[in-house]
Amino acid sequence: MSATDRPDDAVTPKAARTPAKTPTAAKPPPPTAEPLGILARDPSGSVMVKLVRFEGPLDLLLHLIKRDEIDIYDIPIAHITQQYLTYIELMRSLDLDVAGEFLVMAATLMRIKAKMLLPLPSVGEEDDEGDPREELVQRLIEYRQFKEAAGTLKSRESDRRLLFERGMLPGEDEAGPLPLAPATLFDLLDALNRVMLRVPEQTVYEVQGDIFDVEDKMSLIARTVAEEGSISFTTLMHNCRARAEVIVTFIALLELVKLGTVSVTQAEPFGDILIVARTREGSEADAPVESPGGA
Amino acid sequence: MPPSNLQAALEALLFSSDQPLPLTLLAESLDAPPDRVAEALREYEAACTGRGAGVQLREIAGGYLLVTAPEHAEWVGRLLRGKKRMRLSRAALETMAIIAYKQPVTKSEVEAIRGVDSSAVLGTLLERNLVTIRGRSKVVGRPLLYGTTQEFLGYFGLRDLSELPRPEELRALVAAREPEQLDMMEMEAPASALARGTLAELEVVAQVGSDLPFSSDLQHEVEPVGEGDMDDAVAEELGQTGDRPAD
Amino acid sequence: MPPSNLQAALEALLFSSDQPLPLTLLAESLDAPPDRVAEALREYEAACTGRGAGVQLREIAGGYLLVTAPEHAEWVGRLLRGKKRMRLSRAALETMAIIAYKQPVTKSEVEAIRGVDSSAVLGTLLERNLVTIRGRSKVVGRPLLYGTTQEFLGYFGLRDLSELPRPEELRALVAAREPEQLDMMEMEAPASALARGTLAELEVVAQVGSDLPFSSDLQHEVEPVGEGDMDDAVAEELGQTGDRPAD
Repeated sequence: MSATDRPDDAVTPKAARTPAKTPTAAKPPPPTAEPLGILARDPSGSVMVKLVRFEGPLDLLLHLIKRDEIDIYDIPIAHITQQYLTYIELMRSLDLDVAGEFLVMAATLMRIKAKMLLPLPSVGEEDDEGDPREELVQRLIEYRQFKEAAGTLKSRESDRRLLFERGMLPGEDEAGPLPLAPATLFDLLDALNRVMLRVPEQTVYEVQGDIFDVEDKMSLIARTVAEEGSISFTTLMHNCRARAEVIVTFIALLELVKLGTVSVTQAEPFGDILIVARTREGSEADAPVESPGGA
Repeated sequence: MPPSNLQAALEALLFSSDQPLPLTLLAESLDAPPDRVAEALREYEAACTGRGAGVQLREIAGGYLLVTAPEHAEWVGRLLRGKKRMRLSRAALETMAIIAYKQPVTKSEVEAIRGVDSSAVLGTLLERNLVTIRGRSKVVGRPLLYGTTQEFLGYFGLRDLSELPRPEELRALVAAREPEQLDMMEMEAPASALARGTLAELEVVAQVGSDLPFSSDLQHEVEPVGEGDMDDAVAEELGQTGDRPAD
Repeated sequence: MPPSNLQAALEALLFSSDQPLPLTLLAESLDAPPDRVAEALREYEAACTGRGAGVQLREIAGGYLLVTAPEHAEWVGRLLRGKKRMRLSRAALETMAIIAYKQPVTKSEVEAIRGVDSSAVLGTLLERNLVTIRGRSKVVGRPLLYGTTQEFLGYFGLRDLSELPRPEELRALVAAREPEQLDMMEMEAPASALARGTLAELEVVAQVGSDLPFSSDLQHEVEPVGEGDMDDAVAEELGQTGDRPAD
């Protein structure tokens, strides 16, 4: 950002499109070649980059082959390697993670390039390995086939998306989090059981009888829920140091539910139970937990 | 005893289901011989076309499914606004294609073809139930084998796997379709890259102004920049030089 | 601009929803004035009656809803029963998992692991032929021994028991799935009407399996049960005769 603010620095750049001014020896792509990315300044003034995303090294190579109208059976390895490395370098300079697979392929390309430069093996020196590009070409051809298959799947997907089956519900902003089903008393007790199994019965010596106070716990839960929107049952119980505290906390929770201060929800059967603030005009109709009764 | 008005009863059945209904299940439910039901299905399909219905009968995933006609997608889409329908990523489509053609196939076979780790994408497809575990390979390590599901057929609107184009047909199909759409990632250039000037050294086209193709579309579109302007443009964007002074 | 064929588009909208659609919502979605939509609704209703359709338009709860015509209720009912093939409950899956990993196993061993009475669930599994009687144990009381069947393997698409995925394999896959796709995943996955195990079910099975104590303290000497005695033995053990002896 700082660089762009200093027009003094602006002298002729080394754009790949202007090979005459490019001191690097690299062979430029044909003039028809599309760039792998675009640079632009967005209205706010920062420099933005659009970079083509590739699914992997084979995808990148196929793109370069297509772009530069290369015969896949006779790949100019030096050119393609240079182009390939250019992209990797571009990713790196943008601080993007370059996946290991890209680097492995870079090494493969360079190995092939080196082999191509070697004079033909003299008789008996090495078994005739054939064209060092052969294996890569086969991989590219196979990958290309599945890329094409993926393309046909994509168009089938698009076609299918135009067809709606019965019962697609309208609205209710289902893009948001999934609606949570109200948890039942049974779910709560079930969750309590699981917690009780984990919390060992232990004697906490210094503890006075009144340290676990239902009302304290009630205000603690209510405060947490008010401040954070929700707390998970597991987290709540995890903070308990003894079984007595678990039970007191549980009773406090039941009280709060009964008072309508909080409600308990569960995203899926046997999932964690979430304690959330009860909405003001919350529908009394679906009161999630019946009176705690003799709990 | 089959219904007195077989076609109307059939319509009621098709109508009540959001899943493809196999012929056998339809015949069983209607207490009618499968061939009569098959005939009624053909008649019903023709009737839908004939009256210009808003729905049409499709054979999907080994069954019959009533769906809205594609020309009404716009209106239904408006009604269902807010309901996101999933679209598979390119990685997912690639993986899906490999599994569909090579099943049963192991994860490492998929990865060998794609050239990249495919665990995440496979996990997603499994979770979506487009792919399922088919057992284990007998090779060393006995890796899990994957194959496609009924949901796969339903998701892509395929009657059965044989509806997938044969490998040799793929070329022509792909060539006939619109040109390749490139997936672009958009980001802000880090200051370090600008300072190093590495971006300009690569094949990058600079553009100036706010009327940039930096919209949400993912088209690989490049506006021509005059040769003369380009140098200036790149220079301005990158603010670097071949002989930039040390900071 | 409203659709060129308003009535067909209206049919598509009504079809795509299983909730009553208020006139205003229909008009909005169709980009047409409410009175034109109201007219199209009347025409559509008349057309349904006219052609003796299997569905009819109802005005319910302040909206319009397409429902199957009452005279076809019998067939729709049969279809629903036919479709309601097994989707196994979690209790059933747990029980099945224990049996799969520990077979041959007695009912009381299953119950000791699950912590709850499992007679009903076992009865269901036996009835669906996912579980079978393997004989009797030689321990006191000579309880029946249960094991999985071919159908169990078929349900999960497995060739043999060794193909049951190890829990850690499934966990790794599920953990690897792409997080950004998670939120979209749930939406379009309708409960499958197919009598085929889903990955989620398999996951439960594998999960339960992984939690099982894998000591071999459950080795049973197996004694065969005669084919004829089987039903009685099961009835007695699972208390399905109604006069289950007190234990």
